[in-house]
Amino acid sequence: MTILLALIPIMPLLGFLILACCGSRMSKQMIAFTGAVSVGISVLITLITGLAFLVTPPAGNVVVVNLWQWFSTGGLALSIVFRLDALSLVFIFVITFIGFLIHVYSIDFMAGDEGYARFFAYMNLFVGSMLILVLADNLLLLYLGWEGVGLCSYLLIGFWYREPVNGYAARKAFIITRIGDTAMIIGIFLLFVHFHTLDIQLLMQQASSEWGNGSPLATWAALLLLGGALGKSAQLPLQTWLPDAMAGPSPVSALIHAATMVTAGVYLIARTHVLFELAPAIQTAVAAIGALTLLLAGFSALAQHDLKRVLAYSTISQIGYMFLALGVGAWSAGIFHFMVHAFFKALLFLAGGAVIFALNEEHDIFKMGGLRKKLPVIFWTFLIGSSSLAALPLITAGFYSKDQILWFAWSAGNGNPWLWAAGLLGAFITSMYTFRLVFLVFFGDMVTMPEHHPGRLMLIPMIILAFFSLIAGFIELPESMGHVQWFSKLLDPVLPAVNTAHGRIPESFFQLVAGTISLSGIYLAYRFYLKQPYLTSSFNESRISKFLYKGWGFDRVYDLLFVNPLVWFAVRNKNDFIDLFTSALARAAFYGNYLLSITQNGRIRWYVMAFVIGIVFMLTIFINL
Amino acid sequence: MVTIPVEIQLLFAALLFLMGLIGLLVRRNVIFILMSIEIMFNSAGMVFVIAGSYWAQVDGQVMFIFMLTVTAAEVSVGLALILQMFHHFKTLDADKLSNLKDTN
Amino acid sequence: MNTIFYIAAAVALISTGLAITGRNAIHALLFLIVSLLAISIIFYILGAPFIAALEIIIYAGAVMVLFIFVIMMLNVGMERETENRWLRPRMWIVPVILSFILLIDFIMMMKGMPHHAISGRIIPPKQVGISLFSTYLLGAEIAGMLLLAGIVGAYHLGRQKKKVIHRFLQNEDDEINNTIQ
Amino acid sequence: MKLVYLIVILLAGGLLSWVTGRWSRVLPRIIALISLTTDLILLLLIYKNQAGTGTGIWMIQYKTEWIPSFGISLYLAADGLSMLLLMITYILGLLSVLISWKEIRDATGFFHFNILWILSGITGVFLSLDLFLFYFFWELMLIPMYFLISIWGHENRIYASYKFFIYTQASGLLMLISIITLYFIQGSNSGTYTFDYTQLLGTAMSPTLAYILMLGFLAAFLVKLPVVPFHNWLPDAHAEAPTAGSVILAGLLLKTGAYGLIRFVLPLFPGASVSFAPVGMILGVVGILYGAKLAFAQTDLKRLIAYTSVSHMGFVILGVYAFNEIAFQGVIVQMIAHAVSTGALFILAGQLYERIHTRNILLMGGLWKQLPVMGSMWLIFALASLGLPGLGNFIAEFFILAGTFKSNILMSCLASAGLIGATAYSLRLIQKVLSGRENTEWKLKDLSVREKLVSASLVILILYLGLLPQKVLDTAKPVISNTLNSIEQVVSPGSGLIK
Repeated sequence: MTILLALIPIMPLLGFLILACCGSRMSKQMIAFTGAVSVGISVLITLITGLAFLVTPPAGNVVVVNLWQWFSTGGLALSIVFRLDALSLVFIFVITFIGFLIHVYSIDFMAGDEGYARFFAYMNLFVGSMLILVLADNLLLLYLGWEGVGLCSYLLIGFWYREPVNGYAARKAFIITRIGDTAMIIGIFLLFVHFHTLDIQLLMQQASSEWGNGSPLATWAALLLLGGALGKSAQLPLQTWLPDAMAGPSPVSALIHAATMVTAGVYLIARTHVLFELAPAIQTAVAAIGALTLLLAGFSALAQHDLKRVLAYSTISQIGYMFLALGVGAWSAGIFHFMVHAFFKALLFLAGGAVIFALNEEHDIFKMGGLRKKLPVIFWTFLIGSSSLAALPLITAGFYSKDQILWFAWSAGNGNPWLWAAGLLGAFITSMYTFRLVFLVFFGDMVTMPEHHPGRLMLIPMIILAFFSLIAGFIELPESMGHVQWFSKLLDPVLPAVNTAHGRIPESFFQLVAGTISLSGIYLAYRFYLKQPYLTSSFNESRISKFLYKGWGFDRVYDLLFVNPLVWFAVRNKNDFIDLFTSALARAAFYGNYLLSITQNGRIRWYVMAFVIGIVFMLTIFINL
Repeated sequence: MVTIPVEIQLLFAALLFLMGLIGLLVRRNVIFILMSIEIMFNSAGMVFVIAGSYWAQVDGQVMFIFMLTVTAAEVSVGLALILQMFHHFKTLDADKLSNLKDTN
Repeated sequence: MNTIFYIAAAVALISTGLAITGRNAIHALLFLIVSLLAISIIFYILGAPFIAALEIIIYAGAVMVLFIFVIMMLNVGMERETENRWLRPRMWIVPVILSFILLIDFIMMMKGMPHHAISGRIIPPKQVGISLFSTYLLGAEIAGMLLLAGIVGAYHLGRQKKKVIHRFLQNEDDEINNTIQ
Repeated sequence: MKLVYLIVILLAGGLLSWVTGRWSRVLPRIIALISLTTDLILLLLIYKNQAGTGTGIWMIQYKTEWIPSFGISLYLAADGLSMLLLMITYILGLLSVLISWKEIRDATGFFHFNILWILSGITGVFLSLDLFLFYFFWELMLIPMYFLISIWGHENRIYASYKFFIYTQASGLLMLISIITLYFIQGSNSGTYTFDYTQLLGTAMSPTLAYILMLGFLAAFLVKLPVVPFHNWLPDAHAEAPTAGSVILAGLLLKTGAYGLIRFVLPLFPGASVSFAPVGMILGVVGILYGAKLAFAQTDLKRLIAYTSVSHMGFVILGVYAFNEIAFQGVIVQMIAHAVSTGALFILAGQLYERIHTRNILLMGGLWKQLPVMGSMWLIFALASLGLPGLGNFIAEFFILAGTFKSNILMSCLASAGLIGATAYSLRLIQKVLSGRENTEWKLKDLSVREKLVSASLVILILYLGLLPQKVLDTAKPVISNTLNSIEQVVSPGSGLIK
């Protein structure tokens, strides 16, 4: 079983190696087969290990497989070790399962693309790196996976490399996440210097025994790790890269920029939750950042025209919910929302990708409409995903996960009504922009006729995901309805349970409020975008819409503050002003040579004059000495 | 008997030398340059003779004779060069002969 | 005797001055000869009759005649305009100032000498000859070799080579020849 | 004696290829390949039987009189550090012969003579334990490199070769002054005048004098490294040199500076080094950030890569002056990893130049379409240069920054910002060269088998360094603890500087 665990990340990496080395000489079928099957085997192994893990929990609820010693020097010994516990189990399940579905989807979606082998190679590399990230036993191996997924994200955003815009978007994504990563690696240095180990479990034990609650070192460590999480998960203030990252193919957006990679920050915080518990200030900051991000991104999503950009802002917003959950100490609620979000957001991206595919690369939602009849499967799956995102009460998984977060935002130890209110407002906006999409794309008049019809390989994954978007919620039901706690029980050995403080108001009241809010958002979207579309156009023209469309102007501020001055300095100083000093020396030597060679004019009388002046000079000096 | 102070005699030699020097610096005609050099040589020799006479020694005069040979050799070579120069460049202007300069 | 010395010195200085400022080479040479004659008188007064004789014979005689020959050969003695063009009054300033400083230096140097008049004892040519061919024998031989080298050098340099024509002129000649042919 | 063979084989091979270059164009190449392979095999043999004639940290040593009246001896010795650097020297040497196969067509004999003589000079530098001998080899590698740049370089080669020569020669002379002063001080202290490194260790002198002498050594090493105010020769020399020259310059010549710091400056002047450490660290950080900034702005491909070297070498000096084991290990891994990654980038730039005859990245773009294999190579080594985990440079930079964090948190944080800069310039490089639209119409052939072989071996090396660096770390460990001990003896043990 332990060896099987190692095979989970190795299989996709193997697929990557095969595709990278011989991809150019393989047929399309072979490429698709290698790409999908390597991940498929991982799914199987994950299911086997997962079942074994659930049925007969191993000692200490962890499975560890030690591959080889990475290095050991200067008081730091690290090995390539994979460690499976309940938290990583949830993640590897989501990664391999959704990854596999998206691979299958891509077989059809990417069929016409010349970079077929390249695409599958990158996707496999991504799945492998992401699995390394979540299975890593020490922070450095985690960082390896962390950077690996960042790289794949970069490569896949810029997959259609012929468009310079895609290249810029990819660069932006990599550099901004790298800023967060740099903070994270400094945090790793801090932990290493104080504990002389990077093994996560040891670190957490030592931190809780050596650092007191709220000690400055713990605060710094948590803050620096949070920096990494913010970059990767596109939270304030490093959120600007994700909307641009939609330049990549839709399956990429589904897998990397919705389901898995962007939630790596959530994973990191959950994984090092001990540190965050030791630093209450930072934990509060996590909650505040989450609340703020979910609002800002939600409002921005309302003003977007590009289907995928709406979904991108929605992703930022939903990860904001997860951060909110983590920040109030509702660890398992955050992870639960991650899992549910992975299903419905991947579904939305795949369905959105299918719409774009059908409309021949049309991204603007205002040029879509009335597709309900023409693309029924896509419509129904999209509707299910949207309902789940909008947290339609009772039937969707999104309702249960989001409701749990809202409840804990109020009732948990770190929670307060403000966070709850922000979450509630966010939920309202969420259902509004989600159904804005649904109404604009699938209802109303037909604007553009669909030209292609998605194949079966694209539809089946969507149907499976739709199924999970509906039923995934039932493994964790609130106290007021059934009180199922399979999910949080599973995570119990890893993540501590929530300590509720403000428990006077019954939970069912909150569920009622949340459900009403969600439905009223849908209704408002219905009034706005289907019944009175003229309101929409006047809203689109307004200045506030432009502001929201630009994502609250973060890009401009960053350009003005950081990018432009640095680029200006770099370009102005391209030839390195230090070189001026050295070339000034050389020029002085040349000038001296020029001066002296003037005197070398070949005239005897001039030489004699120099002679005489020299003699007069010397004689005068010597006599007067 | 002569009772001229030695300073006066040396001053006279120095004046002659300086005149030769001025001539050397000012004239552009090579013949005059050569003549100025002769004047300077002559005044230098004169200092030898004055010194010999001052110490009542013979060596000063011997030195003058040596100097004379040097002058003779110099003048003969120098005049030959002047001939060649005139032949080649059709001028006696010393400043025209500036091909030695650094070609920058 | 003192008067004669001063008169001779004055003559020598004046004629040297005229020689270096003269426009006409022949005239300048003649002034120079006058100067040399005056100097030879001074040598005589200083008690060096042999040197006085040599001064007249070799300097005023041989060397100056050589100069005159050359000037005659080149036929440049009468070019007043070129000399005028070459000699601007401005050009005299710097050399004169330099010489003046040098003169002051000389005077300063002589200040420290013990005050002592010249005896003027005559040193006869015989004594000079004996010294030249005993103490300074090696010097005399080297001087002879120097003269030999001077002769050879002067001959070699002064020889008129047949085919020495400037290369530009040569090309011109060739072209002319070509056109003629 | 085997150590002498290492040098002699290269010198003789160089002469032989010069001579045979008259008759054949291929023969010199083959001779160069054979002599380098022989050296590599010999070195591996020495490494395998390291329990040889050596004492202490030296795996093997050889000493004989050279000029006894001046106390100059032929004293060669190898420890782990020399071994590692020599290995990478011969590997890069082999590769640079291979990559010049098509590029160099004129005077191949003299070309390979120069290459082999530079390599033998580098070998000598890495092996010498006699300061005079060290200086001799230090100059020996300089002159053939000057010829290499000035004869086979690009358009502006004369300017670049002069600049290179004057910089390195002038700084080398400062080191010579220091060497001679040290020689006389030690001689007057002990009565025996000698250039022997082991006897010069621990020479007693006033701290001020030690500081000044150390500056003399530093001048040579910091210019070679190079450290920021003295780096101006590097972009010109790297950009104008032929590919093999750039590879050797970036991969090996720069390492001699770092090697000199570790081998000579720290052990000879431990006290002065400790007081210089803050300055050294600042120089390192400035180098990292400023080099990255300059690299970002360049439009000449080889100049860009050259400036990344400045940035990477900033890490080396930063790590050297952090004075702890992990940082030192990082320095050594960085030396090797940088040799591989930057060497590979220069090789790729050379291969690209052979195809499109320009180094201006503004004229490139969209090359991935025609050159997929080469594009992947560009990608891998650009990623290595930005410090992607799993590749060698990451291990090095992680060690250096972690070690620096122990001794100076601020410097470590500032230097970490260099990682962002590295990302910016590496990605710009990739984007300008590989992606976007074609700015110029070219019909290009992808890598040939020979070129693939070269690239593949470098990829394997960089992956090996990134995933299995333990062997390298173990080899370097004795040297590091030795150097640290010598510093620890000077600094009071309880000062908390060394951990």
